[in-house]
Amino acid sequence: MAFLPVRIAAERCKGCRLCVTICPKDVLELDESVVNALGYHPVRLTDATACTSCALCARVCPEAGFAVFARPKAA
Amino acid sequence: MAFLPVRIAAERCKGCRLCVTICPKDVLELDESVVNALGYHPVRLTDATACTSCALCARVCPEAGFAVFARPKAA
Amino acid sequence: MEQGVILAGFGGQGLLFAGHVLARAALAEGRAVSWMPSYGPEMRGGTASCTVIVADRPIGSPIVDRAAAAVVLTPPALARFEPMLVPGGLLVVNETLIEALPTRTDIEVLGLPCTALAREAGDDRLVSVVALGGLLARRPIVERASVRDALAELLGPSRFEVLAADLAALDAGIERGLVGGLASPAAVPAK
Amino acid sequence: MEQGVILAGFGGQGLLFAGHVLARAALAEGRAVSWMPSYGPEMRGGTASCTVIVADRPIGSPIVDRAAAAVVLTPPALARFEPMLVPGGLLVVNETLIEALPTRTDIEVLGLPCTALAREAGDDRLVSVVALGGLLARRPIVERASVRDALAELLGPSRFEVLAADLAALDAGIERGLVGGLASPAAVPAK
Amino acid sequence: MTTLSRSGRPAAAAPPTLMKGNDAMAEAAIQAGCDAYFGYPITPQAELLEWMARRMPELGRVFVQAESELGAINMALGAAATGARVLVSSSSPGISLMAEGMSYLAGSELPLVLVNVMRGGPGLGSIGPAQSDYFQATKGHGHGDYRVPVLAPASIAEAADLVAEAFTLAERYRTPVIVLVDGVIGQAMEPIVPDWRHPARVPGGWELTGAAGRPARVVRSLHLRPEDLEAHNDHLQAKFATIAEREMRWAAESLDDAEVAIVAYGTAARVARTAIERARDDGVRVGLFRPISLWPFPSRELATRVRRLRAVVVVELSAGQMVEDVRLAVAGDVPVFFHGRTGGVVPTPGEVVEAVRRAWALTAPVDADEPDPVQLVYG
Amino acid sequence: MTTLSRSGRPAAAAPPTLMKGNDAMAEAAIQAGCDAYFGYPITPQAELLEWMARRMPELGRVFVQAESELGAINMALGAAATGARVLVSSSSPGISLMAEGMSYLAGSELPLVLVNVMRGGPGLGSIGPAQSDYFQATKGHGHGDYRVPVLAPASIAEAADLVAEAFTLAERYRTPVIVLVDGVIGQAMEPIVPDWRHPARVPGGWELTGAAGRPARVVRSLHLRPEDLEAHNDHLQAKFATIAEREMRWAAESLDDAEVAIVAYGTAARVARTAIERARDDGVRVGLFRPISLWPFPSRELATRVRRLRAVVVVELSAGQMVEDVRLAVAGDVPVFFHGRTGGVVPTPGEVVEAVRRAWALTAPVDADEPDPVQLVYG
Amino acid sequence: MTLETAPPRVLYAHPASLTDRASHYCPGCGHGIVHRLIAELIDELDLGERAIGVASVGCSVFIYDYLDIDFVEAPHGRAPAVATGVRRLRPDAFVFTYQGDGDLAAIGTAEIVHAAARGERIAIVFVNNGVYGMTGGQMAPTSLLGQRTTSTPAGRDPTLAGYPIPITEMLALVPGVSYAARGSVADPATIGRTKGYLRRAFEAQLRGEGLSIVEILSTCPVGWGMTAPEAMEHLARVVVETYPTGVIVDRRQPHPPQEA
Amino acid sequence: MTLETAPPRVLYAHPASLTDRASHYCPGCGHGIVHRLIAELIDELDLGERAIGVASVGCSVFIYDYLDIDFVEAPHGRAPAVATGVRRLRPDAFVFTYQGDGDLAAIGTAEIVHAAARGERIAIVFVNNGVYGMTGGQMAPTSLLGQRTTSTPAGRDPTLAGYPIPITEMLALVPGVSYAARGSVADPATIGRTKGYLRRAFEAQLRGEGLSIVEILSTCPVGWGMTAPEAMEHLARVVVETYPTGVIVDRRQPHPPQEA
Ligand SMILES: Cc1ncc(C[n+]2csc(CCOP(=O)(O)OP(=O)(O)O)c2C)c(N)n1
Ligand SMILES: Cc1ncc(C[n+]2csc(CCOP(=O)(O)OP(=O)(O)O)c2C)c(N)n1
Ligand code: SF4
Ligand code: SF4
Ligand code: SF4
Ligand code: SF4
Ligand code: SF4
Ligand code: SF4
Ligand SMILES: [Mg+2]
Ligand SMILES: [Mg+2]
Repeated sequence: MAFLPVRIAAERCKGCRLCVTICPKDVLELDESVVNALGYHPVRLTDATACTSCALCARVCPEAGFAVFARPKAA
Repeated sequence: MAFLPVRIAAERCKGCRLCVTICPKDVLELDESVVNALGYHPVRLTDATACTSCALCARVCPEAGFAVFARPKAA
Repeated sequence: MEQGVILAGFGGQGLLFAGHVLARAALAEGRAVSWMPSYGPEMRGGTASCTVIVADRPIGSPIVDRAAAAVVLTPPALARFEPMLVPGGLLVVNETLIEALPTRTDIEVLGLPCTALAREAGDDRLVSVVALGGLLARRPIVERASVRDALAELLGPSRFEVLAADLAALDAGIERGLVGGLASPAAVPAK
Repeated sequence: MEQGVILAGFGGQGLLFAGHVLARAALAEGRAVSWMPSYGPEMRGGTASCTVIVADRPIGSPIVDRAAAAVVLTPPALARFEPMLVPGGLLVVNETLIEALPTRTDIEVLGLPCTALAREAGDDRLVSVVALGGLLARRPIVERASVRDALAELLGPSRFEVLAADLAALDAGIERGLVGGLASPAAVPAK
Repeated sequence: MTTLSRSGRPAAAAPPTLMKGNDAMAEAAIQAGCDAYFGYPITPQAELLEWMARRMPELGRVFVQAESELGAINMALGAAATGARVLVSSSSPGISLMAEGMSYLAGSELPLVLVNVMRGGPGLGSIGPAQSDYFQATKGHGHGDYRVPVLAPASIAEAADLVAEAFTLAERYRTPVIVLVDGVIGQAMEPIVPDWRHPARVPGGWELTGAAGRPARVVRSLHLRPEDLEAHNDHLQAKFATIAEREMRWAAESLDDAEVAIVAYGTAARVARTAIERARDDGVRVGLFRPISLWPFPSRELATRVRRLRAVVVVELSAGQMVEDVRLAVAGDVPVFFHGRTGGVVPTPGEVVEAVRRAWALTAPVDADEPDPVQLVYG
Repeated sequence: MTTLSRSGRPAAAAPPTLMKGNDAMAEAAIQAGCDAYFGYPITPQAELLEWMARRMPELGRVFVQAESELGAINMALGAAATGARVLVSSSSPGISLMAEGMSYLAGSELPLVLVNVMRGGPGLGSIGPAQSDYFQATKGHGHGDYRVPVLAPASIAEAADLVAEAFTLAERYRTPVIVLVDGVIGQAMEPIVPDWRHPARVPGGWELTGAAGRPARVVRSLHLRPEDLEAHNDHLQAKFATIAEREMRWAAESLDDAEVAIVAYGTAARVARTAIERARDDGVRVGLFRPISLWPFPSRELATRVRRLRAVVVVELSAGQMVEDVRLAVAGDVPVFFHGRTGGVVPTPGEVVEAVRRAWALTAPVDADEPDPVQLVYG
Repeated sequence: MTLETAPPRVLYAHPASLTDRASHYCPGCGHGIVHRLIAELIDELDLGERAIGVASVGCSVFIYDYLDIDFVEAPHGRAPAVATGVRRLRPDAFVFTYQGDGDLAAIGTAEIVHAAARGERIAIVFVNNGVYGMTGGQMAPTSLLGQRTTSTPAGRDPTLAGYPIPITEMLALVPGVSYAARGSVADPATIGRTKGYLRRAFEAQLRGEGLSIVEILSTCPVGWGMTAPEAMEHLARVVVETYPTGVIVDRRQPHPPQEA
Repeated sequence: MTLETAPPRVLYAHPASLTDRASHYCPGCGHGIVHRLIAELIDELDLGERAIGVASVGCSVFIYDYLDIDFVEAPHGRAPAVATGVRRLRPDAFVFTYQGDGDLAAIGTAEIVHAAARGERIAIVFVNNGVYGMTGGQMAPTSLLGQRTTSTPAGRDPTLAGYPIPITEMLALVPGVSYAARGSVADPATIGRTKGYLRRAFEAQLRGEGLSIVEILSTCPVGWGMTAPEAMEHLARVVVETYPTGVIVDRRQPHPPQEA
């Protein structure tokens, strides 16, 4: 589906897992299939529908890697 | 009379008057007639009999200029 | 005869360790050696590299401007160190992380999926040991036995499994180094 | 013509001030001048001195090894500065504090009870101004008027009595300097 | 400390007035538009700080007595980063504590004027006048490849002028500048005609004001990548070369007919003057070459003027520091002698005359026809 | 930092082992009987401190990580005053902060060994290897007239030896001694045969122990009366003269048939060696003069060896500092060229060969008969 | 990437004054979080055009690469002195320092104590991660008792290496300090509270009050030898035992309602 | 001079460890009194043969001319660091510093704070006379608000020059400090009490306890522009208002009766 509650700056992600650990919905994980230019496996959102846009991930991310959006009424 | 309750190192005295001020018996004064090698008028004991050997002068003197003796029973 | 070897990539890829292993192995074989790391915060997160020189007589500059061989585990490392190879020098390229191809045609290039092989051997961080194996397959600067002893010495007596994993990684590198890889850029389909 | 004058004694005897007065007076008369004090903790309690140079052309060294005149208010000052006088130089000696006599016979000596005269003028610390008066009596380096103006300027408008006392001390020194004192060591009963 | 230098009277009123060196340098800085002063008390410099403590607040300018010389030089670094005209003063031990800060200022290309009223060292030493921080000021103070212009006045009037000049150099080249004097110049009083200099400001464009309507600026000395730092160093070295080319300062006195040249700066040069008069009275033709900028050292000018002389005598209030630069300059073309006193002792004119005589005697020309002036004198 | 240098194994076990320069210098100090270490972390010296942090407590000796370099050098001053063998280490910016302390140590005549693992400057600069603190170490660091022996090893094995040697000099002459290395020597690993040196202690008689059964002692640098301080300075100068006479150290390599001499120390000398081989392969006869003691600088030895050569090329990891001492030494007898890199960049052998060629070409003999080697090479 | 036609409401966006270049910090380093909080406040208080930051020497020296405002780089430990110079010459600027615990509590002790004593109108962001991160994880004055670091391999022993220093409490004794608090980056809630402390500290300066300081307990996963999540756990459970969080002193003058 | 044949009992004699050379101090300077107290304690505690003093830079730098024990001279402010070096190498010595307020509370802030944090086994005699005496009476960090000095001719203005610093109270917060007190030389009684503080501070070290410090309020008649008696009056009436005397912290372990 098209709506993405969180946008992640994967190129800046260092795979520290702080967001993964804090996410109450457990919908963040490191993408082992990718190594970004910094040499890390970046985080990816596994389930956009489950994400509640609580923005806890954004608050803990040391790289300020998240933008979080409210789920439109429409959806 | 021969007994001297306080001995003063006049050569070290700087005429600061701390002892003069503190002496409860008022028996210390600067000897204006003398200038010691340091260029100061040294203190002198004006009345040995009145001195009570309380040693307050010794306690305040920054030059540690005093030796204080107990008045012999004899005297 | 003096051989300068550069190992370069990200911090955390075990490059300094692999270089140290090579240097110890050479020392054990009675050669003159020097090991020079990149150091300081630049190692943190960013790039890391070290230079190992193995020679038969006292070593002059511990820093080389002409390398006999280089291991590059990342794209920046490839860009920076490919030019430093002497003609005919060996370039070991970590194909897992590097898509771009070396541009020089006067050098020998060995492409290995180092990271992949390392993971097979049990730990991403063995990537440098894999690459070292590949390098030794093409440039037998030191005996495998010396490398094994150096690994054993550096890891210390207590760490069997680690040693096992390292040796597995080393052998994987040697094996693939002997057979696989690109013989030379010529052999690669031009993009 | 360049005249170096040294004023020396204890701290607290107003020597630097007296030297400053002399320098200002000379400046007012259009002469070249320099004033150099002894400085720092040594002034505290201990000795103090200053050197004033008055000349008709730019002054070289602000520190003299040959003084035309010296005022010594204490025994240590006498010992230290007597040797620095040029032959025929003037030595003003504060007889109140100095019993010892100058040893040189090639200089002019003026003995004054400076401290005593100062006390008469109202304050022990005027001793240097008294000595300055004596010095000027024998070596009219500057006019009394210039000295008076310098005093007035340095003390500032508001301090009449102080100025009066200083002038009294100055004149006492000049007066006694013109008449009294030892013409020369020869005139002194040898001890 | 004297009445005058404490008096509230603005020192800028003509006619010539008598001023203490420390006071004159302070007032000169104020008149030159000094925006801020940071310092820490130390003899024989304290009066400079005290003058600023009184005057700067009067003028609504910045005066801070720092907790230490480290504090002072780093407050100055911050103030300089805003493009302000900043003065710092201290004496030898305090200057040593500023070594790191000066290296940062030079690396960050920040203008600053630092006055060092030198006293006897090493260590706590004495408080007497000395010139034993020459090496430090001109060569090795802080770490890294940098140089700092060093100006050395020989009179109180010149000290005042050079403080103003120092601000100009500091801004023109975005560099710290040291005004190097000894305790005599700091403590003595001499007449000074208060025709103060008011150097124009050099437009900046780099100073920190808050990034309003322009990209953010960073004042820094860190360049972690060696290539970057080398590029920065190349830029600095080019600047130093320009300074060395353009900003040499010196004075030559009675050298035209001289056979021996004294090379001296500051108070040593004053003593030399008296010595030269005496020597000439005795028929010994001596002249004076006085470096005013110690870095850049006027090597070329010195060499051209003394190369053909019989001898050079360097006089310092030190065990021999500037003498190295003199030797570098003349590169063996003329014998270089040295006379120095240390620890706060000032050489007397008599001593210097003696030193000149010795040099003269030791360099007696083999040519027997030429009358030996030493003979003339003693004969 | 490597596994080995952290391993608990006593490094003193033969056969040759691979050691990091920082670790080797630390262990060498321990083996030399170092009683106390005081330091503060800084790259590229940190491993030396860490080695001491582990080893000294094991041995019941003193290790203190100070609150700053100021703290470290002054703790060292106190420890040295008790007659102990004391080591302090840091890198460029931290060394700058020790300027006052070093001046005090020198003035108080206290033995100390200070290791400076130089990095690029000025200011925060970079952490790359550099030799840009030469002026500071050999001339102007602290205030006042003092000099400090400076030893500059060109290999890790030599670094270990010179640390031990430094303790001997420090005690023999009651002076601080600087061991000056660049980041390469601090960070590289090379084989070192652990035949550690254990220098004998020089009997004191001045150290503070508590005034039991003897008059009280005072360790000081203050001599308020200028005459006293001058006497003290005369004593120090005499000592420096003795050191200058007796303690020059240098190495000459392939100079016998050389036409050009490279003068370099530390890592620059290592690079020069490789360059010399290459140049000689090309038929250019080059040799190396390597000062090991930077102060006293081996001027005499250098001059006698290179005076008659065609050219001298000074190579430094700096913008040109030792080159001044080289010029002073040869006093114009031979053309002196310079090649330097700054900011943490290490000159390559190739560059040095080029610099030598250039020097050679520029000094081509007028005599046309002699074949020009530059021609030979390019022809 | 494509979004709904009606652009969704933004709940959290990258702060404008925070550049989007990748940081040089190790994975999970707390500095990045603190940088973000400062950036958010610079945006919220509209300080971007009057802020002058003073960077210190430590891993955070490159803060000027991440905050898009004027910066000056101070020598190690001297940031409060440098900030004093900036402050005195730029009365209208917003001046703050960003310092690590080695920088502020060790080599910079004299400078911070006297900036406080002078009541300099500056804000201090003091990031306490209990080690010297940049130089390789050596002991800091703030390291915990028993903490293993590269310079206390056997753990910090008070008889040899002394005690953790309560520097912020010490500074709070000085009348020149208008506000002092200690926060942490241990979890979202604490991070939120910490941002509140920072806001009050910044506002104190904007209202002309004396020096304000916020100590922020942070992590150095690499220096601690832990993963980032482990380090956060350690921070929340262990570190706070020695360094309790909360407001330490508040001497700010009472203020207009809109402030409350 | 001639005395009675039967020599009279001595009520007060010149301390043995105090030399009898004339001091270089100004008339009425409090340093002389503090020197005497230290000498008395060195005699009473029999420390003459194990004491190593650390002199600091200030008017008291010449203390080694007056106390007949081993001394080392520290650079300005660094006495606690120097004492640390001495202490670590001489575990059996009695080590103390003698520092003025400029020396300890200004330039030496970092050194005293960290000697305290390390709990160094040293005693600190801290003579606070509220000015920089030696350099001519400039403001010290301890100068009173409004105090006229040669560097605050209009009186110390907190908005420009900050507030008097309660450094001893700050140090007392550090666990490494075993004992901290503030005394004065204002009058014989206070001098007696101050000697008691010094005794406890010295004994703390002798029993292996951490750093002990006694701040002693003293006079600088010259720097204050007062006569010596006026200065003592000022000390007793005015200075104590800002610097209350008494024990500030006492962390010494309980001890055997003979100590009480
Ligand atoms: C004068 C000086 N000494 C030492 C250093 C080396 N150094 C760089 S950062 C640092 C300490 C960093 O620790 P901290 O302040 O806690 O910052 P962190 O890296 O932990 O965030 C040190 C000692 C230096 N650059 N300058
Ligand atoms: C590095 C350094 N800075 C400054 C000085 C000058 N100085 C000497 S004593 C002193 C301060 C004295 O004040 P304090 O410590 O209070 O001692 P007091 O004389 O008042 O007893 C200063 C600043 C110095 N000697 N060294
Ligand atoms: S917004 Fe909340 S639920 Fe969605 S990813 Fe982030 S932490 Fe998980
Ligand atoms: S917290 Fe940020 S840096 Fe860490 S893993 Fe998540 S997105 Fe990546
Ligand atoms: S002992 Fe007492 S009474 Fe006697 S002189 Fe001294 S103070 Fe006065
Ligand atoms: S107290 Fe001491 S110095 Fe002062 S006047 Fe009395 S005897 Fe003299
Ligand atoms: S070393 Fe520590 S403080 Fe520095 S960046 Fe890495 S985690 Fe952060
Ligand atoms: S200046 Fe002050 S402290 Fe110094 S000796 Fe004189 S009175 Fe004492
Ligand atoms: Mg930290
Ligand atoms: Mg004081």
